Amino acid sequence: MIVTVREALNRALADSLAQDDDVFVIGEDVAANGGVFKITEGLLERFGPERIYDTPISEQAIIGCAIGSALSGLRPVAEIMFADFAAVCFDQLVNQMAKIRYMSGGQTALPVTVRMANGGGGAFAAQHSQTAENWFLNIPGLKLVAPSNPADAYGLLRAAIADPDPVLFFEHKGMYNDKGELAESPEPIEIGSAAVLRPGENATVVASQAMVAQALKAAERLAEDGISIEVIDLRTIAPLDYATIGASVDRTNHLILVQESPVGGSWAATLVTAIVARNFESLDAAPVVVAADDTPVPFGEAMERAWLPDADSIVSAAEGLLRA
Amino acid sequence: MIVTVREALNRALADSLAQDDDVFVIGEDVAANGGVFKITEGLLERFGPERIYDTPISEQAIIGCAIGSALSGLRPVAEIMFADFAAVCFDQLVNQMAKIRYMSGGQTALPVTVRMANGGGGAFAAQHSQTAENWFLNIPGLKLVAPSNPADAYGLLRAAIADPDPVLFFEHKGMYNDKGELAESPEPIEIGSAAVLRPGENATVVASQAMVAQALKAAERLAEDGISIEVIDLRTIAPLDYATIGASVDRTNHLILVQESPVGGSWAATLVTAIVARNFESLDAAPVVVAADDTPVPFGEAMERAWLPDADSIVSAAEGLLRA
Amino acid sequence: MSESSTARASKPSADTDLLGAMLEIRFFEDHCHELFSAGLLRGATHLGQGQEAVSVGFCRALADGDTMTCTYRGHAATLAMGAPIDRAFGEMLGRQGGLCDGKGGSMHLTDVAVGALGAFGVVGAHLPISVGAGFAAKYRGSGAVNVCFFGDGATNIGAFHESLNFASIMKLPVIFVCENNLYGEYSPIAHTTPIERLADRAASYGMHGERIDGNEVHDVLDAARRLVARAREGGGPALVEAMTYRQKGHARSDPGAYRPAGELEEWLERDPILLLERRMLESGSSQSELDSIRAEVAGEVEAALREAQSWPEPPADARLQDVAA
Amino acid sequence: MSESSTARASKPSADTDLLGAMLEIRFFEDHCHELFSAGLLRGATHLGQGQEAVSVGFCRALADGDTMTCTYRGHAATLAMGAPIDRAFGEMLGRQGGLCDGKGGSMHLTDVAVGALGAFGVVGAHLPISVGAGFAAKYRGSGAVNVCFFGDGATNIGAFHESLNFASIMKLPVIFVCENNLYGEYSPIAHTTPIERLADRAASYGMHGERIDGNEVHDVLDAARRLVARAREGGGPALVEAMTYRQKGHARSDPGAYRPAGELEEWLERDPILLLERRMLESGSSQSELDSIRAEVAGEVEAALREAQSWPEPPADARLQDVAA
Ligand SMILES: Cc1ncc(C[n+]2csc(CCOP(=O)(O)OP(=O)(O)O)c2C)c(N)n1
Ligand SMILES: Cc1ncc(C[n+]2csc(CCOP(=O)(O)OP(=O)(O)O)c2C)c(N)n1
Ligand SMILES: [Mg+2]
Ligand SMILES: [Mg+2]
Repeated sequence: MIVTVREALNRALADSLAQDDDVFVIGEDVAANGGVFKITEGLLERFGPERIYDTPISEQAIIGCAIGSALSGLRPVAEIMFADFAAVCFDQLVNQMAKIRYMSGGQTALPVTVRMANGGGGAFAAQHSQTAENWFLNIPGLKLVAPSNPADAYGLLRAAIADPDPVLFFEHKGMYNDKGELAESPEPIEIGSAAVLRPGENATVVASQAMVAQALKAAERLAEDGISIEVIDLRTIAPLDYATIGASVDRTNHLILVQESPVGGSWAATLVTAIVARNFESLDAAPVVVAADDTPVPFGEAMERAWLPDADSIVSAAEGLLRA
Repeated sequence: MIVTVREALNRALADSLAQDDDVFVIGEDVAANGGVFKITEGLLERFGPERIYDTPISEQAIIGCAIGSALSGLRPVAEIMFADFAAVCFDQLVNQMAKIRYMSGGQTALPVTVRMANGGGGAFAAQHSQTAENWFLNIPGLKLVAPSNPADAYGLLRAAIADPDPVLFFEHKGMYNDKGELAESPEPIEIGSAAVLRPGENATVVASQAMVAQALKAAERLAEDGISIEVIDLRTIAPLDYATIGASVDRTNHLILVQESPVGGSWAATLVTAIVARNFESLDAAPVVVAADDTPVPFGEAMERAWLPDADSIVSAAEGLLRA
Repeated sequence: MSESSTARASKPSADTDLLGAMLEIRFFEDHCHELFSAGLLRGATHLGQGQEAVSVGFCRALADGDTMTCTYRGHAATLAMGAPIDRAFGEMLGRQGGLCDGKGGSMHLTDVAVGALGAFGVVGAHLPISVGAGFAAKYRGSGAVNVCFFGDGATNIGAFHESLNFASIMKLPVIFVCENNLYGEYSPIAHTTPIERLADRAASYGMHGERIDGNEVHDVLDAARRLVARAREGGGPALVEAMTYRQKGHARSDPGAYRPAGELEEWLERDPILLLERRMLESGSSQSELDSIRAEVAGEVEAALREAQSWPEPPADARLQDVAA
Repeated sequence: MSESSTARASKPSADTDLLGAMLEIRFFEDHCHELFSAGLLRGATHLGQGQEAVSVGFCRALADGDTMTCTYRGHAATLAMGAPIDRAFGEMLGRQGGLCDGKGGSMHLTDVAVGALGAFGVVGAHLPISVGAGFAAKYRGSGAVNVCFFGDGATNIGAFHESLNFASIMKLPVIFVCENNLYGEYSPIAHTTPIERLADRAASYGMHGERIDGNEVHDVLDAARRLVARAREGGGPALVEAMTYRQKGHARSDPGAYRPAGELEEWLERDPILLLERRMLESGSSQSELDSIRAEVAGEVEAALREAQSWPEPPADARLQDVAA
């Protein structure tokens, strides 16, 4: 069945709600109007106002409500719309949600899923376009998930909701209409496993979300020049799947990472550090990070397009790396 | 003159206040009681209530007040006490303060200094011990400063206050009583420059704040075994001083980074990525990150001590790296 | 300081001036709506047709040196402060010469030169920043006042609470203007807020609060003059709840399906421009006078748009500037 | 469920029980003070001597299944819920077998088994979490109630505002108990807050608010029973301002130099334990009865401390557990 990412996410929510009465959905305008990005459309009609909740514009209260209800055994799915707004409830996410299990000495599970829309390319400018997943990398206690296609969106969201730990679930706002195959009876997908999308010999390209399509496009073009690229979709930002990526690098001896984020404190920097430590002898050259510029996200079309990495920048990086 | 870090910071504030009427100090209990960490002691008496302000427990309002007054040409120095509390005003710091100059197309400078106390080792547990500087690495538009001794504390705080851009200034709460030399007429120290504290031949150790003393101690011990370590104090977390560190690595061919933070999304990961990219051919082995464990900061004494890197862990890392 | 900003400070607020200012905003936003529908305007576009009297009434009560902050729905307020129309269009279109040289876009119109300190995309985020502007005025003894515009929904976010408390305890010259347009996105305010009069929240801060008719520009102007003068003299902040209505959807192509039948029509009857025109007719203006104001402003706005459309995009490399000094 | 928690739910709240509970907390905290002074207790130590009646009065009004959240100054509330004293000491000391196996310490005493969901170190951070506990009770129709303790200073932080509004619009069974001890750290509440009665802030949320004498344990208990019953029956949340006083400094070795002369002495006269003892004497208890309660509780607390001190530290490797499932 061909569905959009939006449809896959909507179905994952519906299936989780149908399967477990402890699951509920909460966020701004997620009920009566199906969400700003229309991911929760129809859920109110199907599951009723006892399962699907609209809230005031109060992100701290939304996340706190999720935490407190999870402490009481529920399984909340909270939406905070644009991932940039994670900043207004950052304390709840990083100082409370991420640490409660630990500070209590393991007295409690905390099965909270927080969904949010990250990413640029839509002319939403500096406060509505960020890849906020990078804000959470130094916070032990959080799992970070970032799917790039309908099947992963479905499977990972099911897994996130079923997970006993807090999961931040990032949906790229530019990909909601992207289409792909979804099985008739799709299964959850394990959090923490990257996916090899295209096998290759000469270099490993690891990308996430919108950059995956760019990586595949670049691989296609490089193949015409006889360069064989292995493309890996990261899928989970924390914990990183060092095994899959390391094994690939051991074969290709070259690593390129692609992200629509600046380099500082990013998952790419984290991954480079780990792979260099684990697979140093396999590397024929320094890993290359194809990243966004070290600036906020600009509004204007040409500026934003140039800010974002694309297939061209990946092709150049690969050529630079392999012809060095 | 031998002074403590506390005294150096206090003097830097006083000198900046004396020099420029646009400088003011604001924060919780910074006026009447000289601050929880006693850094602002005596400022109210000397400069009066028109320059030194106590506030409600309202970190968003404190930072917003700093931003708005800087937009109006003032030069605020805000304190938010424990760096962990940066989480409750994270939006003001990362979505507003860091981006206003950019979003406005450069219409305005934003000379805000935000002081906060980071770091562990004092049994303050998970919500009062973090090295929160790592939360900001993926946010272009912020300068991050983290001194390790009285002279740097003085010189960098003067520079931060004089800087036209927002600076987050991290003071390690375990180091306020540390002593060191301060010149009679000390000068500002340029933001963005690391300091070589001990020259060496066999490996470069880069550390920040409390880890600098551990690195020096480790270098001392390794010297007894004939291993010569160059110790670099990072001093500025953003922008990183790639030139100084790269030049050192080009000579020593080995790099060790020491931080009291987990690896994910940290400055060490950022630095490894940059140095590997710039100095790959100089590296005889993969850089080693001596980091804290990937957990929140534990309370119990033995657990917290084990969580923190120390001279022992640096010595082991160096031996592992050089004898590999 | 631009021409219109100087004008704003010195000119008597004749009805023709008020009408012209509201029409300028209305036509500006109508053009934005069309541009968006035609695919010529990218990104988010939060329009405020029907709310013009709040911005115009308050900003007309300000003097040079006063400042203003607003939201993503901030075209009206920014223009009312005197930002040049062509440069505002330029910013919407992402052009070089736009107010922010194309870096900010619709949600972040800023013109510091006329006191428009910024438009902010995170709900509530600019209230603390207005506190800072008020703080600076008090610190310097400049007598300046800051006006802070925000929506009804924003009164439920933490930054609102911290800002009003902070401004009150410090007695800062900030007028917090809540434009109660009955909805936050698609949610009626009554669904998210357990009290009816948002102005009553001022009591939590020992602050003066009042509710006004936000569609009667003279009501707005009267309240604004009174409260701005009070703040300027050290009387401290105030919370004003201006009742109004946004005639378009929340953003972009939101059709507003959540509105009860007849609600929009009722409010269209109370359109602030219509109300002022009616009043002007009653006090002696002729329909042809009004028509000619309308035509003149329409022409100016149209010309400004054409001007802005003639500007180039900034070069891609411009993105690398303005991060730091 | 521990013995004392069951007792809490079923026993009539005889004065002896109330007195015992307050003494237990008082002695616990006096020991902590001594341990800290002797260098045997690491980290932050926020004591609440003088505020015991608030915790005891409220927690005695709860039933099994009810829950509580509190602050870093949360020893009293956690013990009042029925957390074992030895395990509470153990946590203060960072021992294995401490409530959190040594991972949390003084600021984070937690005993989920007795409904003590946690103690939180960031001002205001647990109010949203209490909202969630109330939400779960309503979601499940369990009839459970959550009590949320926080300080006067916390009423100025954003999370307070969002939480009360949210709880009110959703009619959640949460009692927000503001322990107004007159200071946030070293700042008198009047320096940071422009209104005198914090309970009045309930009006912003259409919520019931009241101020009570937090040092009269019976006043507290009466209010608590009434409001807990109301919340249990679906009457929604309430804000209670309990007037009280912390007899020690804010934390650690703060000598409280900011107190006006005589203030502490006045409040020591109104010590909640003293007030209850006086009342018991008036209604027929003998001094020797009171003395023997005191001696008995002192012995229990002392024994609990000795017990906890006999426990080992957790092994260093234990730090690697409990991050995730
Ligand atoms: C912190 C935050 N949460 C959510 C949003 C998404 N959002 C944008 S506008 C809006 C509604 C705001 O309503 P109101 O304050 O009444 O202003 P209006 O849009 O009606 O002018 C919301 C929820 C946001 N921008 N920021
Ligand atoms: C967000 C935040 N800001 C500041 C602090 C530092 N701090 C700890 S306790 C305290 C005072 C709190 O006062 P109040 O709410 O009255 O509670 P009390 O300590 O009197 O019980 C402050 C400011 C903090 N823990 N969290
Ligand atoms: Mg609104
Ligand atoms: Mg207090």
